[in-house]
Amino acid sequence: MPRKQIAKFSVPHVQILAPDGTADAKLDPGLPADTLLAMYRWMRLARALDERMLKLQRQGRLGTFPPNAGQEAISIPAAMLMRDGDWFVGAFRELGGRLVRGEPLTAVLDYYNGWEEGNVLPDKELRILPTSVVIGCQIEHAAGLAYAAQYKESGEVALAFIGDGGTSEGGFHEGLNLAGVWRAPLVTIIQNNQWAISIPRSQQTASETLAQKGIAYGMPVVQIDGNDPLAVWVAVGEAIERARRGEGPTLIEAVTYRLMMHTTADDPKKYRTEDEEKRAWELEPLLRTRKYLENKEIWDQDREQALLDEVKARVDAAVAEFETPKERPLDAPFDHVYGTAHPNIEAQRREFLAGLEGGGARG
Amino acid sequence: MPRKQIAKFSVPHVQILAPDGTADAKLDPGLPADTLLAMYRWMRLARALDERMLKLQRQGRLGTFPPNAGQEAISIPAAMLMRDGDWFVGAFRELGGRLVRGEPLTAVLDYYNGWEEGNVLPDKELRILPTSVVIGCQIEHAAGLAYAAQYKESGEVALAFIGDGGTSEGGFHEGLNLAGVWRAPLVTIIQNNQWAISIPRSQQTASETLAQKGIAYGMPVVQIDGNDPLAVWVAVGEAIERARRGEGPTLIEAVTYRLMMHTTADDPKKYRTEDEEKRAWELEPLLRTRKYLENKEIWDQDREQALLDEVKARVDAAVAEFETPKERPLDAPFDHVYGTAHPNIEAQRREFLAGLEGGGARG
Amino acid sequence: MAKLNMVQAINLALAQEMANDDSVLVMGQDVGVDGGVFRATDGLLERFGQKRVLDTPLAESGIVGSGVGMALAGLKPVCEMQFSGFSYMMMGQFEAHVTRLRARTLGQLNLPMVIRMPYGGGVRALEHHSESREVMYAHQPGARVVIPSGPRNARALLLAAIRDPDPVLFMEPKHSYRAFREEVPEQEETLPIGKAHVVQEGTDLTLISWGAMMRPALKAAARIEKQRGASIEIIDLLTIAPMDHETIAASVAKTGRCVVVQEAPRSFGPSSEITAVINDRAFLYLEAPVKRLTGYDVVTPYFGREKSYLPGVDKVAQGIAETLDF
Amino acid sequence: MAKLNMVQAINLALAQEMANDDSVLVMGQDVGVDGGVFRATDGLLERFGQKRVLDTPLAESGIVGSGVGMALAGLKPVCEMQFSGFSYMMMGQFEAHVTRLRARTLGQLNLPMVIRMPYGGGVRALEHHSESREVMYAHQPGARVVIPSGPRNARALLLAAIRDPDPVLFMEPKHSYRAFREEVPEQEETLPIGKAHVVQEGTDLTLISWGAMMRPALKAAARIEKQRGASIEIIDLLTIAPMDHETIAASVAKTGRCVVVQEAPRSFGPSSEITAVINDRAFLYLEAPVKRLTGYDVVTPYFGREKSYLPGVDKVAQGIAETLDF
Ligand SMILES: Cc1ncc(C[n+]2csc(CCOP(=O)(O)OP(=O)(O)O)c2C)c(N)n1
Ligand SMILES: Cc1ncc(C[n+]2csc(CCOP(=O)(O)OP(=O)(O)O)c2C)c(N)n1
Ligand SMILES: [Mg+2]
Ligand SMILES: [Mg+2]
Repeated sequence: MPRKQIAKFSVPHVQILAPDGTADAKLDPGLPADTLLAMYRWMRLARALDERMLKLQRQGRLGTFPPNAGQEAISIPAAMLMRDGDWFVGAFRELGGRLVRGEPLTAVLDYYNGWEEGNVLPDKELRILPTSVVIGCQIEHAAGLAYAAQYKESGEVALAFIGDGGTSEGGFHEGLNLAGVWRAPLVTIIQNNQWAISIPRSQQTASETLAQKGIAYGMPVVQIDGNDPLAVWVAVGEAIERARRGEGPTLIEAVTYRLMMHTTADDPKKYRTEDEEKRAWELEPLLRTRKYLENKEIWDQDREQALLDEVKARVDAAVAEFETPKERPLDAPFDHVYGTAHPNIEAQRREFLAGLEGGGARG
Repeated sequence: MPRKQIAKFSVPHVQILAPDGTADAKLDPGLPADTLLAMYRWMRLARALDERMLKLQRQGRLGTFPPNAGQEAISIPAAMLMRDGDWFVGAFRELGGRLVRGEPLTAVLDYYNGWEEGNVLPDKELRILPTSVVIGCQIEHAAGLAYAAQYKESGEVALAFIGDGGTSEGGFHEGLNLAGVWRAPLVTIIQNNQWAISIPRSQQTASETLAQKGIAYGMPVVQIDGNDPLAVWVAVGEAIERARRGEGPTLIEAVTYRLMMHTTADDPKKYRTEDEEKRAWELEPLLRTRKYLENKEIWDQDREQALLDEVKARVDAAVAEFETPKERPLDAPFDHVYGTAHPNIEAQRREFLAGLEGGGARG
Repeated sequence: MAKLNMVQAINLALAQEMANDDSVLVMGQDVGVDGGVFRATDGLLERFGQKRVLDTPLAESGIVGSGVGMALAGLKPVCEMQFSGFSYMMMGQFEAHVTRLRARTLGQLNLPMVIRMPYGGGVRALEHHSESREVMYAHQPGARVVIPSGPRNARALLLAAIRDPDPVLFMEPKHSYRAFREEVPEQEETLPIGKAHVVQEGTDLTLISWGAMMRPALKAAARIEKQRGASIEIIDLLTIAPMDHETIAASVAKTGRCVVVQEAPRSFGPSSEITAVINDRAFLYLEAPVKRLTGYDVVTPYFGREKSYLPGVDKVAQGIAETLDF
Repeated sequence: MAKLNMVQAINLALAQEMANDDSVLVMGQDVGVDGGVFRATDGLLERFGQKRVLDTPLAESGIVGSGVGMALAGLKPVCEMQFSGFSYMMMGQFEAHVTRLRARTLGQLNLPMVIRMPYGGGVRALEHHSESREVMYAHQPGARVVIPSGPRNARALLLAAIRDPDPVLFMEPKHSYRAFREEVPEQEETLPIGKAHVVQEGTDLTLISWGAMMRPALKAAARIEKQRGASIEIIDLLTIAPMDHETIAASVAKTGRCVVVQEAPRSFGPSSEITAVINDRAFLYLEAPVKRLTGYDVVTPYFGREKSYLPGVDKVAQGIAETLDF
């Protein structure tokens, strides 16, 4: 059928820092050394916490959690680009970004050990939303946060994350469509780590890229190498600036790999080869960032060792604090059903407390 | 930011029959006269029923319904292209297509007069799904129907419809994504009639076209003039053939206009100008189809009058039958909660019937 | 004081609170130019502009989900679901976030938002426009479900809901939208969320209802009072969840008999909960079983058959009489 | 006969019925290569192939909605929601279609489909992995909600559900998945949907529960029987909706006392419905109020606090004792 073409689209791809640590000179944003070093430091800290959490979990000292290894180069640079007042809206694999924005390590540990206390921030103005376990919802929240920024003409932006799997949910669609219609200051980053538990990217959707899903909402799209912190820096930076200028939302696909199990309850051997994993480890972001820093001669083995010691000490301290027994009233949930006390809830609290005393409620 | 382009897309647009009744000679599919005449006859019948329903509604002889005027050139050619065994999955503005597939006029009238009887087909193998009032759901159903066809290797296809407004629903997204992953034989037609009640197309989504939403699911897309039955014929025909050959789903945007009110409960004067409506009436499909037939010299005023008389007679007969009192047990809903009788439901039926007798249930 | 119907009273509450408080906005399908399919938001766009009166795409989950975001950012969105029958598309957001964000953060975050939606039967509408499913929401911890029964309490409760730091699901009995008018004071007036209203005191029987069913309940009570000289205490629930156990228990402890009138299907309906509360709190006072007059456990019939399925005055009167005679 | 746990029994039912009937297929997130996050569908992909064991994208509404389409086309999909906490994303499909297609077409169309999902607490999981919200489904006319309590009835009920011409929501108490084993006959065995099971006859008190709560209920009953020589009739509800009123009423008419143990939040929970049914059908036999031992009306706490929130043996035993002593 002959036809005239009425709209054309393309999906750009950006990689700046190659796996061997060399940067494309034309594209390299030329970040100051202290920024680069801070970025690498956050990556190391996130990795160290992640590794420790896995150990704690295996020792029965922590609950189920989703390891982040391999995805540090996405949320960390993105979070570093944010300003006070911006909203950080994670899914559940943005450990590094959360730390950058100011979430305490102990909060992360509390959260994954079954305590709501882990969602309580030192200051709510940090504007880090709690983990959205139900996938897709957070994109709708982020659209609303972005609308509110627009409403208040505050110049704030919302930065939201979702996985490759999450793009199939209705909430992704509805949230991005709203942001598009509103031209709201929302930057959405798909962390395409190739897997949604056992479902490979190829079975998640038939689209050639995930970035192109943004075409459906009339927004600029870009696919980047998500193991490349410089590409993330440049693409997210551009998107944030566009959003701040009132030019609307952007969808970014960051291509990466989930190096570890989905959560500690998962066994990837059921569905993928060790060979695939091994190849992915060769592309992982910390390695190439370190090489880049070494090439720039602002890093060496001594400094690396000092950093490893430093992050280990921070993690040790956090774990120690986390494991210090705390006064956490068992009846706290009764305090937070509603903002004002209600007699039904208070009656049930009395019943609950009486049961605890009698040992009844514990079965 | 310099970048390499990794994927390119474009949205084609097709119009064959211009509003003045002239066809693009290169694109005209050259349909046989009897097909063209049958098509026009269906269009006239649908229009006549639609107009009569509006009168009946205004006289209190029918409930609320959504007029179809202006959209006949979409569902009618599409339905004519279907085969036995294919599934017709409408939203609620596909009157003509339903009639083509074999839904009785009386069923339409019953349905809009508050009787489930209107959903009961002469033969369920007609495979016309009941109206899906809840917008978006039907696309998910259609994906499943298409999967089932694939499963059975039956060569059947599913044809689904949705409005421009409906494209914003999560169900549209999830259904089309599934169809894409499955490469299921599904043809989805967006009837872009410019309005979702009072929301104009421009406020529904920021995407330049609705067709391009299919890019998100990796499927071929096309935008057509939905007031042009020849463009519909060609585009839907191609898509159906592709689906039958096992080459997967297609998304078609048919650009049209809702000439009347959203439903009889709506007043478009609240949100659009009469001028806009007047201009739309000039582009409406029956007019241009008639001109095309006249240009081809297979139609004239006498035949037109004869057809008008014929469809009027059919509508008259249907209305008469519809208005003939029928035995419709008030307790029928108790029969169809489950396929097997359940004592709770039977007990409630007795209570209901006793209330009817005592006049109690009627208040 | 003006005589307003319920839609006008709702419109008044919205307009007043938008005028009072810049952070209040309304959003939903057709709430702007069209003024809402029932005209509840009529005139707000002209008065408060596009930024505060948002005509949204068709996306129930998106409307509520983005409303959550706005509320987190300190706005007070009043989200409209065009009909409760489409609200199930946002159940994920409601269950996972609307009801929980406060608890999740031990009170650090809260959601000052309202979700309004028309519900219930009796208006000869298409399928999915007639259901009463308040329990699907009310059962969820953290949910607050409010149902007004008349123009004046609708206005007062909606005002309270918007001002509340927590979310409120505000279900409007569409059958009552234009059914009658009441004096509604221009001056602001609120009613507490979580409190039932004793419409009339009495000693022989407690009659409990809410929403559109209050009308047949009141008529039936008047009829029986006249016929038999019975003294009936009438409770308008107003808030479905959290339910006002005190008012119910105190009343039934006094009367010993109770009839509940509910439009929703019987099984797992609010009247079952009321029965259970009475069982807990007033068992020893009961002189007759609690009578539940309800919709049936059948899929809501289309409007051709609908009327006979709604509890009406005769049915309620008969139920009251039977309970008095038990 | 093999000793199986509940996951294995479910797996057996699926495998057997897929072998019996080519139109049965399973679909959901991770049901294929991974065999399901709880391994309920383990081995099915290898045995029945990709066409019949569909690993789907993340799309609860899409899974159920396309399941509706498949069922309309004569297939028998068994859809898995990975956790009940994510099932609210498909509430629109459930409310509008799963429960209604039969009624909508006066029986011309029907949906032979099953929606399986793990629910309930006690496994130290993340948020949204611990809730019991069966009422949100059970209240909807046309819904059938089945909850097994052990391997053997899980297998038998699932087989019956798949064979049924109507949809069944099959909620699996995940705490019981691996908690204990039972002899499950290799040979096919079904149980009727809609019938409760009298686990043990007794004369002094009726104890009703379902799902994972059956275990503390049974233990508490045994303790009280031993302590006090009381004779307790124990009912395993098995089907939540439509509920087996006959069995409940007959039992309470005999015993005059009833305790219900429920994991779900109290208000508007199944035990409220049971109380109302007893109020209707056995009021004059009641010697004590029906005692509801339930979860609380608080947002489900994270697992740090979860355990104290689940009804346990002591609480049930105490409730039984109090009801006997009333
Ligand atoms: C709505 C919803 N459905 C299902 C799940 C269960 N689940 C948790 S993570 C996950 C896979 C997510 O994949 P992806 O979005 O790619 O994120 P990743 O885990 O790779 O970071 C699933 C299915 C969920 N949390 N929410
Ligand atoms: C899920 C859902 N939300 C809201 C509605 C109410 N409603 C009925 S039709 C309509 C507008 C539909 O617009 P569109 O999809 O463009 O179809 P059209 O009416 O133009 O044919 C709305 C909002 C609905 N039926 N379903
Ligand atoms: Mg992933
Ligand atoms: Mg439209």
